[in-house]
This record gives sequence, structure tokens and C-alpha cells, in this order.
Amino acid sequence: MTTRDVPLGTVQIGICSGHVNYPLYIRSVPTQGELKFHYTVHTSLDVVEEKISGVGKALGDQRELYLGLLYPTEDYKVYGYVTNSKVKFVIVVDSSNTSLRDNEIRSMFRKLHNSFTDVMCNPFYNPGDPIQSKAFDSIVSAMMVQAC
Amino acid sequence: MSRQSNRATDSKKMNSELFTLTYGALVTQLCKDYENDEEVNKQLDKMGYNIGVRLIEDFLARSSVGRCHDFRETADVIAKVAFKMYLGITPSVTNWSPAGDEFSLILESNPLVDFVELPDNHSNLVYSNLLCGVLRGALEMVQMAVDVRFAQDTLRGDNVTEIRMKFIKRIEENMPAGDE
Amino acid sequence: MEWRRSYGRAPKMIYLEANFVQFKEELLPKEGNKALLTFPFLHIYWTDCCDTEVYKASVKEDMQRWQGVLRLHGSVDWLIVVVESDNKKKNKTNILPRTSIVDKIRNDFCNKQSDRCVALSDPLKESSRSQESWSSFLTKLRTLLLMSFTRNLGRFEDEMRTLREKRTEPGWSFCDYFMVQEELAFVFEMLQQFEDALVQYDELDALFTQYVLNFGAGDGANWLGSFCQPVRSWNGLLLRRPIDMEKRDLIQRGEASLLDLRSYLFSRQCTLLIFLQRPWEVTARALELLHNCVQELRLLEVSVVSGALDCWVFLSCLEVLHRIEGCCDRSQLEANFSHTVGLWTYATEKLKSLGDLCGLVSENGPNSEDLNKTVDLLAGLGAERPETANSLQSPYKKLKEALSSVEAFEKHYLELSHAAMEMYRAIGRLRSARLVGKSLAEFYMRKGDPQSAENFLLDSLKSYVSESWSLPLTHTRKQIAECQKQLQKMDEYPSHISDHIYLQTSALLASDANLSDEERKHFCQEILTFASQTAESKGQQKDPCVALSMSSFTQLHELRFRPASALVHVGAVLQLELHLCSLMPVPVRVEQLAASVHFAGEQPGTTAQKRAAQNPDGTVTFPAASPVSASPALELCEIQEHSPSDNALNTAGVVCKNMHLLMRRHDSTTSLDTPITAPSALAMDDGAQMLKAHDVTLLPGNNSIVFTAPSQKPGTYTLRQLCATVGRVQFVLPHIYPVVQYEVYSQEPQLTIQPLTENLLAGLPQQVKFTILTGHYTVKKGDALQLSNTDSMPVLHSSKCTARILSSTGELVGESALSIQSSEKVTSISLPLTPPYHTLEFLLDVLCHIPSSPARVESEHLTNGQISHRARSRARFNSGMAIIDQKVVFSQQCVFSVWELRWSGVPPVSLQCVFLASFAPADAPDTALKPYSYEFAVERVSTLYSVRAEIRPAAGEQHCRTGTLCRLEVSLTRLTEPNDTDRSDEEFSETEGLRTSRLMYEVIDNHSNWAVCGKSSGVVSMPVAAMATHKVQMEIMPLFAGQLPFPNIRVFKYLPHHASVVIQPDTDSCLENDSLSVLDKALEDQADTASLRSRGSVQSLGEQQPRGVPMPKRQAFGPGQVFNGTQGRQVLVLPGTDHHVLEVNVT
Amino acid sequence: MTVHNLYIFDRNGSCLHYSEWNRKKQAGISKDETSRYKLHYYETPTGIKLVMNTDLGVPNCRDTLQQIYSTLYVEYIVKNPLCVLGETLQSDLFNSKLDSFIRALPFFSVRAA
Repeated sequence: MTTRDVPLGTVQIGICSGHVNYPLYIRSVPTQGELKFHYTVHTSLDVVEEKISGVGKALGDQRELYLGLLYPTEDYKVYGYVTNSKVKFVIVVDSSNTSLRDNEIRSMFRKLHNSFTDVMCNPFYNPGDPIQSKAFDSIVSAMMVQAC
Repeated sequence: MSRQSNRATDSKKMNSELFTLTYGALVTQLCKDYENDEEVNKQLDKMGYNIGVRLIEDFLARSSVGRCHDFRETADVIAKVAFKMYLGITPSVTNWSPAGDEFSLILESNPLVDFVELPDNHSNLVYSNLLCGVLRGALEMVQMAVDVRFAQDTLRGDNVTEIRMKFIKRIEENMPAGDE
Repeated sequence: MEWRRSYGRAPKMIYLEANFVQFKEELLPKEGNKALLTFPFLHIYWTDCCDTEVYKASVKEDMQRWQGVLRLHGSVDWLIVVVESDNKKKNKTNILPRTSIVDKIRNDFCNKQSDRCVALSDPLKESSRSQESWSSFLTKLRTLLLMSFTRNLGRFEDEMRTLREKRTEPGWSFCDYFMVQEELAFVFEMLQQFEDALVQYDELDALFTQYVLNFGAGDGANWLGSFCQPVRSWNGLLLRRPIDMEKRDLIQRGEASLLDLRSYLFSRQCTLLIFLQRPWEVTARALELLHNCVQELRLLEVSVVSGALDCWVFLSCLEVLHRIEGCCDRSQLEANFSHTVGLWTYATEKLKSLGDLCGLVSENGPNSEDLNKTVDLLAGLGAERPETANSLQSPYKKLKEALSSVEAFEKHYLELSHAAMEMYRAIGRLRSARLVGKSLAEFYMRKGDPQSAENFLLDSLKSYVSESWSLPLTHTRKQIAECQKQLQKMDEYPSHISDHIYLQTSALLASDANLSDEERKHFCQEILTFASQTAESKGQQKDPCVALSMSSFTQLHELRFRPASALVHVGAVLQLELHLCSLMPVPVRVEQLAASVHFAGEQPGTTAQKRAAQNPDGTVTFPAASPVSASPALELCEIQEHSPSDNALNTAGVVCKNMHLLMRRHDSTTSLDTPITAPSALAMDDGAQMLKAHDVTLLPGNNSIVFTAPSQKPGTYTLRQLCATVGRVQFVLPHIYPVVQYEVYSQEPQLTIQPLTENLLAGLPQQVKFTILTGHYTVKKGDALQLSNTDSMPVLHSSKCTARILSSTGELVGESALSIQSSEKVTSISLPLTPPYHTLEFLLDVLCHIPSSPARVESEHLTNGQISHRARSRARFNSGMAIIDQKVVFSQQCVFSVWELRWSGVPPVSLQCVFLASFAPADAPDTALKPYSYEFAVERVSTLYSVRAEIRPAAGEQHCRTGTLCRLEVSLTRLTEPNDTDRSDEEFSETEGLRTSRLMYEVIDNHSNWAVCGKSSGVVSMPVAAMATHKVQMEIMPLFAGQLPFPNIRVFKYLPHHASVVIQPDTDSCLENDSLSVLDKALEDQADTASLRSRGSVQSLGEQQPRGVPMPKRQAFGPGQVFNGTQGRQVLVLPGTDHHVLEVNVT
Repeated sequence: MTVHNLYIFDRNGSCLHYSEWNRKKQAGISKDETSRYKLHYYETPTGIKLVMNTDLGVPNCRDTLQQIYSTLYVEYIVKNPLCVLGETLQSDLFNSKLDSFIRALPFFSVRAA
């Protein structure tokens, strides 16, 4: 279901590598808001790190990769997910987009994680580089389209 | 005997990811060491050859397959027995040349290339060239000189992977080294 | 009292307050009563009647009436209390009637529920009875009360649920329902069940939200209409009252706006949460609420005055914060910044946008329409609420003040943003802090205060650089450029610095792929215009040049040496080609591109490690500048200094090749933005050597520039820096890394002489090759090569002799004839003109002969002495002894002397010889001659036997086949009549009067092409007569197809253990095998004949051997004594029909 | 019944392995046996040749040889990267395995019992 006056595809996905937080992959549709979105994702890393450390203290090793809603802003909802290798996934959803509940986001992250793993398995991809894989691209865009 | 050998094949299970990754690491390392793709292809073929000459023994030991009477039989054995045994796939044998000395193996899936995406700067790399080497080496051990090459490759955007094999000649029993 | 409820809800301690009212019928609850409190729950009938008659007469029916009324109102909660007083009991002695009263009532009214009737004895009397009657009464009272309460509550909840079920029906109104459920909440609150109360509100909240969402999805409920009315007042949340009655009334009347409802709901939730001591949940919920409201208003398309929401949010944020601060102390707050900071920033943002709206941020204050807006907004705030009226820090006052004037606004805004930043810093959310800082910077820029802005920008830039977030990076940098331009205008710094900074930034931007072409061109132009304007126009004397880091201008991709070796001799041309990739969007004309070269004198040892960086094909590829330029690993290399005289090691040490580079890293940490003090850096590097190229135009993308490197002085040249000059701007690559070096060497002329054959033979003329490396020397006209002759090796004058002149790379330059004059002392060869570093080679004929000089006696004697030691040789002593006396021996020269031996008698089997020479180094002839001796033996060789063999296929076959038996026929032939000299080493035995010598033959096949079946060896006795032949036959089987070589056939002398023992040649094979087995073993562990021979020879002195088991021995023939005709022969074998098992029958 | 010796030849006919059993006296053929014996021969398509000499009592040994090839030669020689193919087999593991295999054969016995 798509809600009224939600511009199609205001889902945005960012992936940041391990401890250094380089952006490995950033994708946002539509592209006009891109800059703002970059800022948002970058800032959200703060919360991610906070949560990682926090979670680490709380639950020890049996960790939940999904960090849930990082922080709401007036027009975005920012969700986070971090792998055990400290690769951070961030999904930003237009807060007027009510079709995406926690579970949808969760499964989106899981899907992302899987295809990300495949990318890592590509022997020609050396970890740390920005992701250029076409396969990954297509998966992501498919995800975004059906998300909105 | 053959029963026992079959058990042997079944018992040997290996994680395909590990296998694929290992091969991937190998190829990429080669790419780093020799800049140009042609050289890498050559190396892969060479390695494959060395594997082939040993693998054939294992193959014969496990599958109680005897000498083939003609090239067609060879083709079938390769596709139905050998590939199944070692890669768990059975490519289809097609495109026989009228002379019957050349055919294609069509692999609908190639376990070597899971996850692999060729970067643009490796357009000439024949990623799975190892297979050619293996086939060449193995057949040479059973007195068949063949020419093996990849005609199509899904990695390069073709929709199937095709290995082309051409029979060159029958290798005579080598002269034993003369006295002194 | 404890409260147990149905549905297994946990028992809770609650506090229930009740008071007695006199029974009135109208107080009883009517039908459809919505209220849950304030109506009688339990009805009690008091009577003190103790007389049956009275009871029967009046009390009974009164009770009945009462009961009737109750039943009418469906109230089942009643109790009858019978008060007994003892004074009446006095006159009645029998206790029957009294008891009967209670009993009567019991079975009259409470037929099943006997507990509905209690007897209460006189409270005024102190007696145990009265005591416990009271207590029982009270407990009963309590339980009944509670029962009825529970019942009512249950009923209420059911009603509420049914009401909720109705919500889809048209008439349904949210507000009504709201009131109902809130009633429940109130009850819980009264019972101090705040959790449950909160749940009620949350349910309402969720319900409402759902409605709004559905509305958004298209299906709006009509009652929502009231909430869609335009927002008129936006005086934020109010959290100071337990219940905000005005708003409640609004809701009750169905006139509440969305904000009203939300605010009310939240204020209630807030109150409860604070009761529950969960303040941080309040803040979290607050933020959520605010965002949510904004969204909902959008969703419902409620018309709002622009800025009104901002006000509302701002006020609300502050209100919440105040409330929280109200209820917890400083330390708690600081510990929980992470919860509050969100609100702070939100407030800040809102205030900022308000400021923009009301034109309070622009340099020239608000204009009239801005002021109008402000007024409207303030109007919307309405009057300040009484609660906050007297507190001077109230949000209301803040907002009013902030909007009042530019200065006030600035003050408040800065206050807020700094507060937010501080908190972020405190909880380590640096990125967020920087983001706030950035918006602060934007604010400053708007205020025209670039200085304050710059720091914030640079700070955040740093983080983006370090984490390589390109887009924010670009954006921020653009802002920086902007503010630096302003700084440039106002001369804060000395202008060359500010210029420098600005240009650096714009260079970076010009090369930034994230920008559009126009922008890039613009920044590029900025640089070019600056470059073009002359120093004077800027009116500054000091260093007009501005040096920028080249990395932003061009990138050095590759450097190629020609020749690839990067090693040339002095004066030769060495070209090196730079591959530069220009990052500029437009072609840039560079007046001069210069590479500074560091020169170091000849240093053996360094040359080796230089090759490390350079590929064999003479190219050096430079790693593309990675986003995070980790400072390069220090590059150590070993330096060895050898003393020029003898090449001994003087000093060895480890040197850091790229120290200059590491050091620089230190002093300028952020090489990207801060000015590198490059102008001087370029000047240094003992600036003598420079590679220059003038007027190069760098097109966008790849360019290649060719330099010719200086090569005057021999030594190592290291490229250090690269500098492109565009007008007043210099782009400097402060250090070229990896290290690039080339070498220049010089070389002395050299002459080498080499015979063409590896040895010079005495006596015959041979050619010797002369090679001259001119080195740095140029062979001029008239230069000649002089050779001093030796009479042992004169240079023969050859008629024509041409020299070939080769260049250093080895291609033929020219040929020219040589003229050779030779006197008896010297030969002089006039050389053709040859440029330096060429080779000149020609051939000369020489003859080396051994001058005959009289044999000197003592030396001869000495030699004789030597020889006499060699016993058993029949050599004549002075047989052709030659004493050679060579004057000078060149290196690599061979001297040959030829002898001929003549035999006067029968030649010995082997003649031992010794060669003696005495020698001394040519430079010190007087020192005593050192002797040199070499022993060798001259062996006599004569063939005694020949061996032939044939392999015939099995009968009926005309070819041998694998796996089939074939017949091997071996024939041994004695060639010569043995003469007595051989007796020593050949055994003869007399059998039947003819002399035979016994031979042992053996067939083995090391290559195992053949399986030898059965007997593989045997002994034959050869008659001692020339051409005597012996044939042996055996069966062998080829294991392979093809041309198989014959198996090995060996022949040995066979020495029986005792000559006297007669052994028939044709004895059964057992004995032979028996004996042979030994030999076989010998064969297996030492296959080569040599060892066998030695073994044989040992045994040949059998006499010394202790008399143990008599053992036959075999002895190999000397080399050449047996001719084996089978060697190298092959026979064709066809592949057999493969049957795998075959039976072999050997006899 | 007994096994005399076993040869393994490679495709070029060079002998990779030779081992023998039940032979007191080493010679072309041991003396205390009758000189009649059986030669079993097995060749793989790759030209590996196994030759085993037994006495006449031993039945067809093709399977035995095939087994030696598949379970010993392939497993311990071919699959051992350190064993260079076409050279004499130095693998002690192989030798011991082979020995125990042969000794385990039903028709292997030290003396004609």
C-alpha cells in the first residue's frame, strides 16, 4: 500500500564499513535530497556507535544485529543494523511513509546483509572499497521500489 | 569395487563456498602477480593441467570406467560422470562438429563463479580456465590430445557457459627412454 | 486493602475510599450511567429490633420495601446489620427469641447468602464478643464493598468495550469515547494504579493515531472533521497541571483541535510517567509526539500559519525540558543528556527557522513584512499561562524575547546551539555536534561573520575528510571557500596567507568530481585570474608566489625512463617521461614544469635497492592518492661504503630514504587545507639540478611530458619534487614517492683478449679476439694499441684485419681495417676513431709454440726418480721426456705438449705416468719454483669378447607382442687368442684336454621393459681359441608395445672358488643360481660395474682371504675388453591382445 | 599359495615400484619353488601397469590389482602432491600399506602350507 503524498521511493540506504566508517555504498531515491540524506546518515553513525557500545555492555555476545529506530527526525525515520564485523547498515525512511513497520525494515536489513555478504565473496572485490556490484545495485533498487 | 568407490565420492563432502572462495583467491592472486590477463589464463591452464594428470587417476580409480572407444563416449563420460563427480553438475554435450571431433559442454551453472563479478579491467580474463587445463591434462593421460577453451562464459555476459573441446590427435605410447 | 480481580490479574494493594450516605432512592444509579464513582455501592440496613413481634409488625416490611427498591435498581450489594444491646437482654432470660431474630431475618431475606446478615453486639461494651463481632463486621463490610466495586468496574469496562466496538458506526464520536475511557483511567489513578491508567491513555493515543493514518490512507471518519480545523493557538504543551481542565472541556465539547487533544493526552501521560518516575520516557515520547504532530497536521492538511508549528514545537520542547529539570537533579540530568539533547536540538532548529522566517538572521534586520509575521505569530501564542507567569525563564518569555529583536534572537539561538553542542560532545556524539556546528556556521555566515564560521566548518570538514564522505565534504568545502573568499576581502590575515588558503580550497573544488562543470570551471577560473594578476596590482612586495599542493591540481601517475635501465654513462641522453593527469576542468597553460633533482655522488650499495621501486621496463607507477593518506611507511635501506682501493667494506649503515617526507608529515598535519610552507621547500634540495619543461598545456585528463635528464656527473640522481608554475601560482608536489632514481656512471677504457677456442694449442696459428671498451675515452686519430711480444707467442701479421665498432647497446656502428706494425719487441695496432662507450673488437692470429731448450740433467734425474717409483711398468726411463719451459703464461691460456710413446717390447696392460712442472708468478721470477705434478695412466685396451643377441617372437608370430613370451638368443664370441700377458687376469681350466675360460653372462633390464622369465644368468665355459662362440637362449616377455631396447647383457670373468674343483658347464641351474644369487645381490645393491670391478679386484688377491666357505667370484672385464653388440639395439613390439593373466611355463 | 613379487610401471614403462614376498633366495626365480608360476597383469587406461607374480594356485587377481591401483596407488601416490608422478615411489606410507594389503590377501601365505 502506498500512502498519499509520499513521493515514491523516499527510502535511502547507506552502508558504512567497519571501524573507519567510510561509506561503502550509498543509494538514495529520489536524488534531490541526497546531500541532506548523506548528512543524516553520517550523523546517525553517532547513535549506531552509541548503541553498539551500549548493547555490547548489555547483552554481551548474543547480540541482535538490528538496532531498531536510531532516532526520529521531523521528516525521516532512521533505522540501523550492524554486523558483527561492525559493518553498519542504515535505512532512512520518510517518516510519512507508514507502510514500513519494524518487521519490514528488519527483513530489508536482513536482505541487505545477505546480498552484502555475496558482494564480499566476490574475489575481485577487495574489502573497504566502495561497492560497485551491479547485482547488489539491482537488489537494492528492487527493495527500494517495493518499499515505497 | 565400484560400489565402494561411490561411497568414497559421497563421503567426501566439502563446503562449496569455501571451495569457490579458495578458487577466487587463487585467481585474484594470480591477477595481482601477473598484470595481464592472458598470462593469468595461461597460469590457470597450467595449474589445471597439473591437476588433471593426477585427477584422471583418481577418476579411473573411483569410476570403474575403462578406455573409451570413441570421442563421443569420452564426451559423455566427461559430462555425465566426471563433472558430476567433481563439480556436482552435469553439463550437456552439444554442437558436435560434423567430423565428430569437436563438441561443446554447456554448463548451466558453474560452481566456480558463484558471487563472482568480473571487473571491467579484466575483460580478457577467462576466470574458469582451470577447467580447460584439467580436461586437457586428464585426457592427455589417456592418450588424447585435445584443445579446450571457453567459447562462452556467463561471467562475460553470455547467457550460458560453454566449453569447447576439439580432438587433435591420439598420442602414441611414448618411446621408452633408450639404453644409456 | 488487597484487591483480587478476575481473569487472574495479579492481586494489588489498593486504596479505596468510601463514605456513608443516608439511603435515598434518587441516589441510586439510573440506567445507562456512565459515571463510575460517586454513587452508592453498598446498601446497609441497620436495625436494633430484638423483639419478634416488633420485627414481624414493622421492621420486616420496611426491609422488604427497601429490598424491593434495590432489586428495582438491580443492585445486589446490600447488608443487614442487627445491633444487639444487652440492656434489653436483661428482662428476657431465655436466649431463644434473640437468636431467633437474626435467624428469622436470615431465612427471610438472605436465603442462600447467609453472610448478608451480621449481628453486631454493643460496641460500647468491652467484651471479647463485641470485639470480634466488630472485627468480623468490618472485614465483611470491606469485602462486600470491594466485591460491589469490582462488579461495577467490570460492568463499566464491558460497556466501554462495547462502545469501542461501535467505533465504525457513523454516529460514533471519539471525544465521547475518550471521556469514557478517561473515566477508567481516573479510577485507576485514584487507586494509584498508574500503570493501568497510563495504559488507558496509550490506548486512546494509539486509537487516535490509527484514525489519522486511515484518514491519510483515504478513509476518514467524519468526527475527525473537528480536528481538521485550522490551528489558531500554538502555545505549546502545558505540563504543570495534573489535569488541564480547559482542554478537557474542549474535548468534551468536541471542539478540541488536534494540537489540543495531543497536548492534553501528552500532559496526562507525562503526569503519570512522572508519578512512575520515568522522566526519560517522557522526553523520548515528547520528541516522538512533536514529530508525530507535525506529520499528522500535514497528513490531515490542516492549515497552519507558517511558523506557528515552529513556535508550538519550540515551546513544547522547552516546556518538557523544564518539567524534567523540575523533577530531577543536576547529576541525573547530566547522566541522561542522551535523552534530552534531542529536544534541545529540535528546539534550536525551530528557533533558527523562526529566525529565518522573521528575518532576524539577515545582516540588515527584519523588514516590515517580517515584523507582521512576527506579530501574527506572537498573537497565536495568546496570553501567558498563570503557572508560568511569575517564572522569568518560562519558554513563553524566551520565545517572545527571542523574536523581539535581532540581538535577542542571536543571544538565545547561540545559547541553545551551544548547549546542544556541549551535550553532544559530552555524550560523545561528535558528528551530531559538528552538524549543529555547521548550521551555526551557516548562521554566522548569514550574519557576515566568516571568521567564527570558518572554525566550525573546518572542524566538520576534518571529520568528513577523515571518513571520506565525499558529498558532505564537497558541500562543506564549498561553504569554506565562500567564507574564505569573504575573509580574503577583509584583510584579517596577511593577504598572501588568506590568498593561499582560498586558492588551495578552490583548487580542491576545481578538481572535485562531485561538482557540476560550471562550478568547477568557476573555481578553476578563480585560480587562473589570481595567477594572471601581477604582484604589483595586489600591491605587495613580499613573495608574490603562492605555492599549492599539486595533489589537487594534477596527479603524477607514471614515470618512464628511456633507456629503461635508468642507468647511463656520463653524457648519454636519459629521457624521462611523466604521465600527469590534470584534474582541472579546463586546459591549463603551465609556464614551467620543473622537477628538482637531488644529486648524490657514486655510492656502491645504493644501486641495488633503487631497482625495488622501478619496474624492469623502466616505469615507476605512483599509487593514486587514497582518500585517507596514511603517512608512508618509512623506507629503510642499507648503505655500504667500500674503500676505492681494495673493495673492502668501510662502513655499513641503515638509512631512511624518505625521511624528508616523514618529517614534513609532522609539521603540517592536515596537508589538505592548511598551507604547506612549500615555497621555501622548493628552493631547497641543493637546487642546482632541475628538469624543466616550458609552456606545457595540461589538458583535462592524461598528459605526458618528456624531460631530458642531466647526466654530466657520474652518480645517483633522485627526483625529489615537482613544481608546476602558473603565473603567480605554483603547484608543488613536495615529495615524489616512491623514490625515483637514475644513475650515471663513467668507465675507464678496457682491453680483454680471449682465444676463440677455449684452449690455445701449441704449434698451430689460432685466432685471438681483442675487445676494447673505450669507456669515457674517445679514440682519436693516431691512437694505437701496443702489445709487447713474447717469443713464446708472437702475433702473426695477418694481411687483412678489420675491427668492428659496436655501440654501447651492441648494434654495429661501423667497420674499419686495422694497420698493424710489428717489430720483434712490440706490435702496435692503430685504432680507428671510436666514440666513448663503444666497443671495438678484432681478431688476430697468434701462434704459441714451445721453445726447445736443452734438457737439464737434474730435472731429468728428478723425473726418472719419479718414474722409477711406479713399479710394474715396463716403460723405458728416458722415453720421450719433455721439459717444457714456458716464459710467460697469459691468463686463460693453455699450453700443450705432445708426446709419442714407442714400445720396444710387449706393451704393459697399463702404464702409470706422472707429469711434472715447476712454476713461479711472472712478476717475481726469482722466487723458488713451486712444483706441480699430475698423475695419469695409459691403459692398454684390446677387445677379448664380443656379445651379440637376437630377440625372436614366439613361434607362429612374426612380431613380438606385449605380454607374450619371446626368445632371446645371446651369443658370446672370443675374438683373440689370449697371449701369456693375459694369464695374470684370466683363469683357465683344463677340461677334457681343451683349455676353457669360464664366463658368466647375465641378462637384466634396468628399464624393465622386459620381464625376464626364469633363469636370467648363467656360466659358460669358453674354449680358448679365437672365434670360439657360445650361444645361450632364454625367454623374456615385453611389457610394452613400441620399439623396445634390448635388455642389458653383461659378461663377467667367472673365477671358481677353487681351480681344482671341476664344474661342468652344463650342471643343473640350481647350483648356478645358488652361486649366482650372491652376485645378484651384489648386482642389486651396487649396480654400476665400477664398484663391482673394485670388489672383484679385492677378491682377486684371494690368497690372503681367510679359508671360509669356498666362494666362486666374478670379475668384470676392463673397459673395452668386451664389445657388446646389443647396446642401442631395439626390437619392435606390438601391443598384445589384452588378456591380463597369462601362465608362464619355464623349464 | 603365495605371492612372489609386484611391479608397478608407469606409462613410459619405467618401473615405479618393485617389491617381493616369500622369497628366501633372491634370483630370477626362487629355487625351492617349482619354476612354474603365474603372472598377473593389469593396465589402466592411463598406462599404469601392475604386474604380480604368484604361484599357479592363485585365482585371477585382476580385482586385487585394480584395488591396489585405486585404493593404494591413487590414494597414497597420486593424491600426495609431494610424490612426483613418473618417478620411483619413495612413499613409505604407500610401501607399508601395500605390504599389509598383500599380506592380508587370502592366498598370501608364508610357506606352501
